[in-house]
Amino acid sequence: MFEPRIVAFFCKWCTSAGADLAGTSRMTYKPNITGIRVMCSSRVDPEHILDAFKNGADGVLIGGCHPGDCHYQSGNYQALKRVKLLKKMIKDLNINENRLRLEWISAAEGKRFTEVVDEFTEEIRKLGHIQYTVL
Amino acid sequence: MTKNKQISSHRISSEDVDQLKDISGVNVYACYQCGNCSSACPAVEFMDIPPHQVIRMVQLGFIDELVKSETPWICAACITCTVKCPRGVDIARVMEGLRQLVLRSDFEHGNLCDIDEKLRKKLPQIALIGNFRKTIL
Amino acid sequence: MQLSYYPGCTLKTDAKNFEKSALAVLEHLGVSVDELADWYCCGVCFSQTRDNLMQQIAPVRTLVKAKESGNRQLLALCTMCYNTLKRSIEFIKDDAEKMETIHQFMDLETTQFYGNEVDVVDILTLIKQIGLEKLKNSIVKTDAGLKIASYYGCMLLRPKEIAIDSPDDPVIMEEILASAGCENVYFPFRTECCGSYQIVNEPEIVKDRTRKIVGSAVKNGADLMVMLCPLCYFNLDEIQQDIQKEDKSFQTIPVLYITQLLALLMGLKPDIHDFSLHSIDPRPVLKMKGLL
Amino acid sequence: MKKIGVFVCHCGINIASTVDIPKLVEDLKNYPGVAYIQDYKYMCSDPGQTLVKEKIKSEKLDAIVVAACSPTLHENTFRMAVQTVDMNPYNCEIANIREQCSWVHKNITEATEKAKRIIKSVVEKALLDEDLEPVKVPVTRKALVLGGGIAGIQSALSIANSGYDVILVERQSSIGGRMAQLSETFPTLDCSQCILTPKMVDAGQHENIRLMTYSELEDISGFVGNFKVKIKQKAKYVNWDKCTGCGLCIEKCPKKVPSEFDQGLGKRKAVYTPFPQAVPNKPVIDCENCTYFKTGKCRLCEKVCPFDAIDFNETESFIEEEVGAIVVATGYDVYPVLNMSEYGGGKIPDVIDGLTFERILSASGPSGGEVRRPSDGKIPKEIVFIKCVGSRDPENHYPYCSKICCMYTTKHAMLYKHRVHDGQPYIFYMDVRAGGKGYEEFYQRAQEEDKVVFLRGKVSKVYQDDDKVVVCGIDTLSGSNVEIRADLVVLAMAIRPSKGIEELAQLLKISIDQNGFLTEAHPKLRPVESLSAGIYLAGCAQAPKDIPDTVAQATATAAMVLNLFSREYLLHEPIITGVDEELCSGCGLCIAVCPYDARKTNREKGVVEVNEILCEACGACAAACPSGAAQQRNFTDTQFSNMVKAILAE
Amino acid sequence: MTKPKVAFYWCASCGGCEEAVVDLAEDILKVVDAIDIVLWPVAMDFKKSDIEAMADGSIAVSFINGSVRTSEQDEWVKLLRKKSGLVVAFGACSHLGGIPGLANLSSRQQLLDTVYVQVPTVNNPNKIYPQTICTVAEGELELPAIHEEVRTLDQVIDVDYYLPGCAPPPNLIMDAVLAILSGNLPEKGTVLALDKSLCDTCPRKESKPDKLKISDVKRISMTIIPEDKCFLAEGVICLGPATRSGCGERCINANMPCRGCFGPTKAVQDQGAKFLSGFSSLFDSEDEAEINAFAESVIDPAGLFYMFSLASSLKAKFHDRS
Repeated sequence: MFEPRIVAFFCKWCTSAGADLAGTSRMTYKPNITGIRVMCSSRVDPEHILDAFKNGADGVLIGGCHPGDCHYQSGNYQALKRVKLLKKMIKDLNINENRLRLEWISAAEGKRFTEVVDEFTEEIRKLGHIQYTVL
Repeated sequence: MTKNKQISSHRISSEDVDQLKDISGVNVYACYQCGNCSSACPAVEFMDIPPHQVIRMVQLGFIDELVKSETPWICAACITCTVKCPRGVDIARVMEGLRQLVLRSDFEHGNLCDIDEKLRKKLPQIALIGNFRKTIL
Repeated sequence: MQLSYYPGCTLKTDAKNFEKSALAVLEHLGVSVDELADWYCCGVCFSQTRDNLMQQIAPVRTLVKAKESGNRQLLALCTMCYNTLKRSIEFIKDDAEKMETIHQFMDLETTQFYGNEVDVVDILTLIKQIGLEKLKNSIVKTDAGLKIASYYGCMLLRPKEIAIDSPDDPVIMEEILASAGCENVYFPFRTECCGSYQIVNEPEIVKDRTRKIVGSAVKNGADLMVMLCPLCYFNLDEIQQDIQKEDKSFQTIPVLYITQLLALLMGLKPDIHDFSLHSIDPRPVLKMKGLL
Repeated sequence: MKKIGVFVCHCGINIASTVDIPKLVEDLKNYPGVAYIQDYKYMCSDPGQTLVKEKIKSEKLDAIVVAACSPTLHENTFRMAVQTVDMNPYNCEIANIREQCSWVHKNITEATEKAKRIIKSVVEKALLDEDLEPVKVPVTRKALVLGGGIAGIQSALSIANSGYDVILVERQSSIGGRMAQLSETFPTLDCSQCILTPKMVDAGQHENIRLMTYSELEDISGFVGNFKVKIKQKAKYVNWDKCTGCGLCIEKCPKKVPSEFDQGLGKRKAVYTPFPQAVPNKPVIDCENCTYFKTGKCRLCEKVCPFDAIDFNETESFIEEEVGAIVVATGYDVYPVLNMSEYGGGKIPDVIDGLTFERILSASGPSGGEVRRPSDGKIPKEIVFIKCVGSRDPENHYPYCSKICCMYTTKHAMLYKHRVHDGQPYIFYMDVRAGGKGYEEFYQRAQEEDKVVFLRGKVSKVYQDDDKVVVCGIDTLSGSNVEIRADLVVLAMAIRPSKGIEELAQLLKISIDQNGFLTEAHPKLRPVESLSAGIYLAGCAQAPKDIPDTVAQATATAAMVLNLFSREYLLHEPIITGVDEELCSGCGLCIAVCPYDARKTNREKGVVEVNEILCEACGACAAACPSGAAQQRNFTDTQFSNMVKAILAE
Repeated sequence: MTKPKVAFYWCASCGGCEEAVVDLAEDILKVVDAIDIVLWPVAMDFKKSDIEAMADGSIAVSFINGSVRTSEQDEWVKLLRKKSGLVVAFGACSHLGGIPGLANLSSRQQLLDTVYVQVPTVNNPNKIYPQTICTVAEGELELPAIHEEVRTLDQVIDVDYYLPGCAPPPNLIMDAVLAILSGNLPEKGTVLALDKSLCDTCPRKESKPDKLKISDVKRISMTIIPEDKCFLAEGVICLGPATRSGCGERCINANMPCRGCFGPTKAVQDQGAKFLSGFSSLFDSEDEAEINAFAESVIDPAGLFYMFSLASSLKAKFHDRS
């Protein structure tokens, strides 16, 4: 079975804490995802996301605080703006836009964290390996 | 209004309520029962159900009782209630909606022959036409 | 200033004196109006349903005619007409879908109407637009010492979207009358409904209202009551006699259209007033104050 | 290349049971940059920490990666530990292989592979981590309190009593605020002035409090711990250094004007103190009404003053001060009755607001506490109170509940009944909100003992009829319209933040909500902080509240201020986003994304500069920077790029 | 003393870079005086065999413009690499991939279909595509093959320096030539232009508000742009903040926003992604529906943000359409 490789960026205050909660609660989820902890989802640069795709990531997940809950007031909206436009652009670059996902997961949503990860992993699995040629 | 009434989710979100909402376009759930509409209504003394209770009954789905009520036919569409409402509920439109519910079920409320003849001869057109616009579909 | 004029049904019959006096006053103020060549009933009572666009065809037809006339402003003297036409515009403007549906019902009209091309105006606003100073200068009877109760009724004030002034505390009539040299009498029921078309079904409502409104104006010392709405006029004038029949202590007060009073103050010839149309004869008061 | 030490924790069996630690260690041994790797059963234990410290020294490690539990738990532990062996704490990184790996995966091969990816990516980060020092911010241990009502007084006294200097700024010539205007207070009915004036005197005499009345904040710059403020004192025309407050000038002043303190019911002079117990008890000349200022003649006050304190040439003056913290306690205004035309507000003299009724009830008020109505001085026998006037009315006025009206109106009706035994009070209400200690009992007492008639419904109209004020309302409980021919009508008007709050908020760079009240940092957990560090909120400027709540919140602001002052320095996370001036072109794209206004263009140099103290290290600007000049320290683009590659490397 | 041997070669390019050399005007005489041109296909006739015959490293410097997308270009650049001491990627196409690099947004087959079949003015009912082998009376001819991907010069051979721009401005060319002649050379791999982005030298920088925010995106063709206002502040997409300066602001002075031909600054790998990040941050809204509408209003983001740097920024060609 194709095992997708997924890079994730989790904000320290909400999604990473939510992932920790999933762990503390001994929930399980697919191991295809590897997270990078950032201070805020607004730190995630589209350059980092494309870096992941260029290096063979089959999917990229970004987790931030729910709207209105951002530790930095508005960082999650910055992430939202960037991801919206980036999804449009990667489609033109011939990358399936569903390989990129932004989710709001709070520190209390351990269960939701596992659901999002499992669901995203399965979606990427269906999409298969990302296809590209190194120039 | 002393009889026990059964309240149920079925009644609260019945088709009648939906139809009334469609006709009037009013969000009756903004009402917090301050009674200002009734307090300001020039014809409330002639009504069997005061306007604020009409809104309450719509919230609870008591449409079958409202369509039997005289209140919508007493209402003169002066819009005082709407202007007075602190919550932006357009009560006058709800009244129109109730009239329409009745009229659209093939029931006409107004009748030229019922009018006192002496009065009829004196009445200006706008009184007669206005009345029929509200009582005949 | 050139504007179109929409009379409506009652101004050609029971409210002839309103039309005649209003047009005379406007002419005296240097404004001529073009009566729409081919007008239809406005529908009288604005339909408050959201889902039935058929009801809007009557007012829209008239508005189409107004647009065709080429004048931006359309004067509606009758307040019922004002209310219906103005609310129709509010209801359809900026809603292409509604307009499209309404146009589909109208075969004869070729002009497209979108809602923003015509401004419906009432005579009070128009007079203010002409200028209170100009009005003041046109008054010849400046020392009549009249105490006037201005009655607004509903149609010019409600709902808020079409109100010509504050729905709670309007001042436009008082401003005009003050400019014309009258003393204003404030009375608490000046914006309350007269009972409207319920005169047909429930005359008792109108009786009750008239008793309150007139009673309050009299109590506050008014010589005359003025207004603009032909239906209010009928209700408040005609019903006073009925009340007096039942209650001898009830004190009546003559009711005039505001334009009749202005015409008198301007010294315009009295034959435009049709005093025979009045149920409570205003002539004794007017004579006493030297206006006749 | 830096020498990285990797320390893999078993966490008992918590990690070791799903991650094949020997294989992990074997596979990572040769990863570029890994100079040393060791596993241990409990890395966070004392022996574990000792092991880490020893190896840092013996292996001459430049940075370490501890592969263990979530950084939330032990990042601080290990960062403290490495400092003892002179490693910069920011060279210590945690790889979370427990919560985000061993606990959530079952298959050993998969979990081991994932742990490897996690550790490799953190090694990549550590390779480029720089030594960082916390940004040290000095603290000026002096507070500024804006507003001299009960909130400001309470806050100032609590701070001053702890030994710190406070500047208390008040717009009026005396402190005291709204509470000084009140008669008795609910639910205990103790006299408002009796409990307030001792506190006013305390504040006036406190050695640590500098009172600046008749003054306003003019300008502010700086940031938490280091604000620079400029305060304007308006021209008083009375030299307060010379004035003893003897009151002779007031006595002789020939000009009388309505007293604002008495809500226009009583009179004051053109030279005046707002009320007899004023603190400071020194007068000012109201130049708008002073005969001399208007006509050039009079100067009676000047003649009678035994101390030569009148100075018609005085001008406004400014002082500049440095403060470390600011408390905003600017209070509320009453929504004017003029806005209620349907209730005859402003037209009918016997339709008044609740605050005016407080003055009527007050023993020190214009009628000496006798209830007399404004129009003709008659004692009202039928009195109507209307609640929610302007409040809870999103269509025409304000959508929010003003919170205090339920209780004070009940109190009004009760006090009225105590004064006028044969009078009848009525209260029109929509809901009675009596949540508070002793409040419900108070409300019950008004109904049972004082026979206050509560009518549930709104009043649609109020009009004058002869000498009566007719109130047309509804009692929705009986379903009938009611009419009361009253002698006096009291409107419980909405309260809103004091005039000028928008300008003040703009000046302080704090936000206001849709209703104009100041916004707290978090509605539940940070209710006394503003969103700007070092600025705290107390009283009705933040939301409508009664005296107990105000005092509690004001005391809490003092706790926040003292907490700030208890520190020698404020330490600020150094992982801020800096600017490489060699690369920055001053394009400014980073500026608008900063939620803290920490970045500004230096137009002269053509670059963006960052205020490291304001920066909270979210990194939004680093992502927004299109030229790579803005880089978050230890979260650089290169680090992320390497981390991503490490995760994806086969 | 023998003059240093210099080669100019062109790959997939428009010819503008050749023009740029000619644009040196009188200065070109100084250059020609100082060097010995051994290859310049646009101006003089040399044979490939002439170059092959030269000793390895005997050409002092080769200036190569254009991106690499055919087998012939591939052979030529490798040959020149072997024979040259220094190789300079000349102009945006060889530096970044340039406009030809945008071909990487499509497959070769799509491109051929478009050019040889789908274009309305083409009449090719038998769908005849260009072939590499062609038999004519004289025998079999071999034509170069078009690659599936377009590459920058440094994706094919080792490159020493980069002269950016579409085309490089004469002063930068002159500076580069003089530096090479004098042997006064910077670190290998340097882009021979300024290090800061264009905003640094932009004549409109003073018009930029303190806080740059936009509420909608305007298209140049449908907007009247004031001649002295920052394009971004007006809502017009300008790649200035993400583009290396040194071009002489030729576009800005012609009231056209920057399109990014100088490529990113040295701290940035991916010009398009970086610009997208900064640009989307400008949008002044926190409403999801408005943000969606904003994203939708940016027409062809890939084409705009990567107009010149697609091949160099992405370093990969994706064909992940599913």
